[in-house]
Amino acid sequence: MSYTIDENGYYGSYGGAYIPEMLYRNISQLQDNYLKIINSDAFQKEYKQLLADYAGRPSPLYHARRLSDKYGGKIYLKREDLNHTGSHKINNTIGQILVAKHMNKKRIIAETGAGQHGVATATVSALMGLECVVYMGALDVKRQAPNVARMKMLGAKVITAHSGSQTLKDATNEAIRDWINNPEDTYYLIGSVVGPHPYPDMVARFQSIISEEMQQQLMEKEGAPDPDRILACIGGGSNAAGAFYHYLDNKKVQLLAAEGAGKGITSGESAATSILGSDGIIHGSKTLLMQTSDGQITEPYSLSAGLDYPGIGPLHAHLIKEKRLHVYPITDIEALEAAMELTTLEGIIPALESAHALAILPKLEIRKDEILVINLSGRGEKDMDAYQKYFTYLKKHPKDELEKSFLFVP
Amino acid sequence: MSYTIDENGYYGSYGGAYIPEMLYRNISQLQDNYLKIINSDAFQKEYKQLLADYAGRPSPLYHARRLSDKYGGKIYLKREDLNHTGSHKINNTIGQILVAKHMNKKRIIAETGAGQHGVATATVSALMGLECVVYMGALDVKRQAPNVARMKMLGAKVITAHSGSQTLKDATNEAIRDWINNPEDTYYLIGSVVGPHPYPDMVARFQSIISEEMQQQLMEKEGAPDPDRILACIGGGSNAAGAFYHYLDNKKVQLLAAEGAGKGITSGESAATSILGSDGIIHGSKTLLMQTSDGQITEPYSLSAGLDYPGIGPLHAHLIKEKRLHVYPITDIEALEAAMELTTLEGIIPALESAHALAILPKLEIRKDEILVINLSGRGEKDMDAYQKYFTYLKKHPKDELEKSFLFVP
Amino acid sequence: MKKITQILEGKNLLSIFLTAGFPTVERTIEILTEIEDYGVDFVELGMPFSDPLADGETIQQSSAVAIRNGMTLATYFEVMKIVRKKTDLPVVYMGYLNQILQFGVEQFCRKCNEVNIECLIIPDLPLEVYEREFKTIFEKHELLISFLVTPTTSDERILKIEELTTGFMYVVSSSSITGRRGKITKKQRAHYEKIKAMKLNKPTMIGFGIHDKKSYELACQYANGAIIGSEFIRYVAKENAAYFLTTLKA
Amino acid sequence: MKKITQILEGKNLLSIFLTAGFPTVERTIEILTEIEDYGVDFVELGMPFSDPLADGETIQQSSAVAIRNGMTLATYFEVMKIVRKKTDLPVVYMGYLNQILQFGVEQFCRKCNEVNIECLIIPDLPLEVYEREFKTIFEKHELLISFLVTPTTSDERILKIEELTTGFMYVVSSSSITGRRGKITKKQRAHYEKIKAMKLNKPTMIGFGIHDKKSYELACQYANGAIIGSEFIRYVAKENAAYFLTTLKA
Ligand SMILES: Cc1ncc(COP(=O)(O)O)c(C=O)c1O
Ligand SMILES: Cc1ncc(COP(=O)(O)O)c(C=O)c1O
Repeated sequence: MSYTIDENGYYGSYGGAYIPEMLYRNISQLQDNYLKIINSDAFQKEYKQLLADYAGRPSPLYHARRLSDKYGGKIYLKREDLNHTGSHKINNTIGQILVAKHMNKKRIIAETGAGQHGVATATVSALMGLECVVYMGALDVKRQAPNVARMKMLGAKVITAHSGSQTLKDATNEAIRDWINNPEDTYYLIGSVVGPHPYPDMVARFQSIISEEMQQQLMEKEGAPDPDRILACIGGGSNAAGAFYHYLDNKKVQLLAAEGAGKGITSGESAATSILGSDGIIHGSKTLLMQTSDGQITEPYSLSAGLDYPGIGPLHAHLIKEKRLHVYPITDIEALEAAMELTTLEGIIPALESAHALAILPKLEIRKDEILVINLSGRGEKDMDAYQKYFTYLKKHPKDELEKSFLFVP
Repeated sequence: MSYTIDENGYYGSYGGAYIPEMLYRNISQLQDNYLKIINSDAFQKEYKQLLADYAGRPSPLYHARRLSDKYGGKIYLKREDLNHTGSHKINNTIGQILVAKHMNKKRIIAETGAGQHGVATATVSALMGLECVVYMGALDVKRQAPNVARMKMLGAKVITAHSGSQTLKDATNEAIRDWINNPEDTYYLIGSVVGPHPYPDMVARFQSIISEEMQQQLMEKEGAPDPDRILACIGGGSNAAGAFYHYLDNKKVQLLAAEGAGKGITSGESAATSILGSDGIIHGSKTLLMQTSDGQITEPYSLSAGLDYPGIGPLHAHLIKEKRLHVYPITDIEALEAAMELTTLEGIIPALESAHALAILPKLEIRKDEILVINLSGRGEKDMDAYQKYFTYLKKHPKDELEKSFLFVP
Repeated sequence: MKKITQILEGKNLLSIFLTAGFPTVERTIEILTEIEDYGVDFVELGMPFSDPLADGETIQQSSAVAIRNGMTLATYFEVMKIVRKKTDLPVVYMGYLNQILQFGVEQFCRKCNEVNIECLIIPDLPLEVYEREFKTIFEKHELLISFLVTPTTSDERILKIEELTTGFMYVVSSSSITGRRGKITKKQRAHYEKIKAMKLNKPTMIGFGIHDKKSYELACQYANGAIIGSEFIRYVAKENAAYFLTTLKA
Repeated sequence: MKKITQILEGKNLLSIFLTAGFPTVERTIEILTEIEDYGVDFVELGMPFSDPLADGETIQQSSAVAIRNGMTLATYFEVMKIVRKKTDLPVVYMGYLNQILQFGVEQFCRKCNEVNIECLIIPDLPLEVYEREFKTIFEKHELLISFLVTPTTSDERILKIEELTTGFMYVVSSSSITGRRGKITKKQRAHYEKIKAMKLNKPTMIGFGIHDKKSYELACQYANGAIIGSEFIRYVAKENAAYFLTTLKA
């Protein structure tokens, strides 16, 4: 069993490149060249240097004592929240902007949900002096306003997608359409392990620095590179892919992921792809996705813009099928609670996405001598609005424990 | 000539502890014990570990190529913006919270201007499970709203100071009054190199990690530990003190600082202490401060909440007197322009405070082979409101070059 | 020989694209039964998809309306059944791959046979995947397939597409999604000329951006005919489709 | 012997604190000239400061008003000049160090002598700095000095303060800034008792939080008298100061 892509870009039966002919040339150029480019010494040198000096890597592996005291075991947080621009997304955008430069592209486009990938893309575009256009769903423009302001200041043009659920899925559609319309000079800088081959593999490679560092850091701190479990959230799945990457073939390490269950998996308002999804094609990739019996893609819901996506990367679909990965659906409220908890116990305000990974903890039985690593994919500044609203709600309704999920309107 | 304090806590003629008797016991306890505590092995181990794993140190020394291309020389940015909570302030709060714990204090109070010190204090208080109260001027509560939300989520109580100019000076007054009212269990965690001895020295020591790392990083990158010039902004002066610390006695390294000139040094609305100030006493320390001929402290003004302070740390007053430090008054508009420039050239949105340091660049003649280090004290998320307003203003008034400082109303 | 194949031997062909279920299911049936009278040689009947990657706003919006009207693949075939009672106008199926997969490829093919759909266009089914996974089954059910050729398609690849094409080669007029209007540019014309000069062995139809008599006639000089999609739908929306068709060959 | 020194030998002394220039300069002059008639033994006349660290809201606000009224150290001495034409009531200077530094210490001392200010309270001038830098010059000008003693002041330090005190020992009633109201607590009483038990060789006055007859009389049991500050200012603000003073010794 292997968890790497085959020569056609499939993880088992998932992946591939289901793209219209208009994208064929760009995609096949990328397929043919990405490994050559990123494995070159010149590339690796520049990439590693920017990761270190610009993005601030390595990100620390922090032993969260008070969180460990509460849940048992020894809980480490992989601090992607400390990266430049505030999330793991920068690992990938630094990689891909260098690929774009190697391919002589002059214009960068991207989709974004939480805005973190948009900010990270606008950031590296500014760094390289390239034009940048970011597509973002209208709902996300509203709920992640601080990131919209950042993108604009960075010189990016932010185009609002008004179709569908006005979230990440629709922003991605618009970005793909832009690429169709601009086949010559434009590079599409995808933000997660989704989309047509080679994106899932390329993005996973750029994010694999997370588990590469984890191995070294655990070696230093614990004398052995393997934790017992790794926890991460999954929107498209890039931070999880990065956190799992070097452990995929190492079965002793359990892999756990959180997905956005919104108001609950039976509520009709969720983004719990692993449970509600079935095989299909979304954004050029065969994978698990939420869809009607007739094959229309369902409009997802999660309070967390970065998880509000009806699909999942093909690697993760494969891992789930092979039972290598266990996925926990996490509701909005569970995530909000977990965010509050990390904040008051450890003084770290997590991104709402990352809070989903934290919210797995209360669902686990943890042995005393166990080592867990939670990939803290981003910081929570962009989510202060939602946090403040929940905070205010809790102050007013301290007793409504069971009703919260219905009563709290963000 | 020496730039360290004497046995009474003075840098030359500046410093000391001009405090009411009500604070005597607490201050003298601190004076008698701080060096013993912070020089102990146990303390250093915990401090260094938290700096690394929690705050994310070392902060990178980033060679800003496009900025260097524009201004000449080789410009490095010391990336304090990448620290946990987004500025250099965390270096000091980690140090002092450990001091507070060693002294068995249960309650932490702090003043804050930009909110970065307040957030950093609320953060370490949460980490240690200690009660935290932060005083903040009413104007700053308004203009740095994102940080107020963060402090509250971190469990801190934010108390608005309505007196005076409703800024940092007044918040500091209120914090000192709180300490007078709570002499037993409370630790006053000052955020800059200001206040009565031993605070200026203690805070400078905790921030000195900045120049300690700079020496090592320059050694690695340039083969020699000394830059030609170091640039930093000064509110109270802690990030500058940290950036200068290990170079103070090394005269080959020029030290440059920026202070908030608001609408201009002759406008009556500024915080340019080095130019407009004279010797006096503020917040328990003899130093340079802006005051009337009658000894009333002037209400300062800078768009940047962190620089909006009528005093300056006694170390800096001494360095200025000894001509070891050259200070540049930087107007709001100059700082805003510098912030826009760094953002679009390097993909880094600086804090408005740090932007003042960047704004020194156009005022310098820079030799080609020169090495400059700019201490990028914090990130700009907290300032997006001001940046957006300026951005919008510029779009509407592209021609008003000379009039900007009068017409732009933040 | 299939009827569509016969027709594709002709010249100055006029084909229109229509979103099934837009603006209503009834209207789709009406249009399909009447359209032959307006000189339309064959129709591409689009199965509406929630996320049509290659389509511009007009088709996106017509698809959203059609889905809201309850259009499913099952309904699609019901519509065709009714239509087939009245006309044997050639209808080409156009739709994204996901819905075919959900419906089941085998069953999809059988249903196409039942309602005499002879040819398919599946924009997100690339040549290579077709060859590897779908060719055999489509051939078994005698379903023809048409592939897109775009300005970015290399000559080598055009030849490969020619080889695999069993319906017609859908020459995409410019590098863009559907629905762009505006004059046909020099660049587009060069693209037309290049395709013509290749003297391909399969019928060619030019589509994307054909929106009036002029652009239609120009396309006909270089290919067997042209396909009008978004513009036709705009007229359908305005309830003015019949008038529009009369202007094309006037 | 200075007049203030004579008075401080007494018992049940009543002193009030007044912000110079509050609510107006004229009113300050009036109060100072009339107050002896209400049984006040001496006055602390506060020089308003922009940033009075040890003071609560009442004194902060009265200071802000006074500064707005144009009160400067020069005006302060002018006020005293006028007052001195009508009364030789002992007036203690109370103010923060910064203003004295700006005015010039020498000149400040001379001015105090001119208007017969015999004693100083400078809350942010610590004992050690006084000894090192100010003792000689104050002594040269025969200015007395009073230091604060708080509940957190150690016994050893109290003895040192006793030694350096030339005016009186200002016993701060509780660990707090000025202006707190509320009943005198057990803890405060214990602090009073401790101070009394030390049988100090210098006069003592209790201040901070003394706000009515009861708290005043209690303080008098343990010290030479008491100082009323914020509460007096509140009554001044309400133009009811005379009435308030009559209630204290009624
Ligand atoms: C902080 C953070 N975490 C996680 C995600 C989800 O993306 P992915 O699953 O690709 O890591 C996002 C997406 O925006 C994000 O901003
Ligand atoms: C980012 C940043 N830089 C600089 C300062 C100024 O403080 P200091 O002069 O102590 O470094 C502040 C204060 O809030 C700040 O937040």
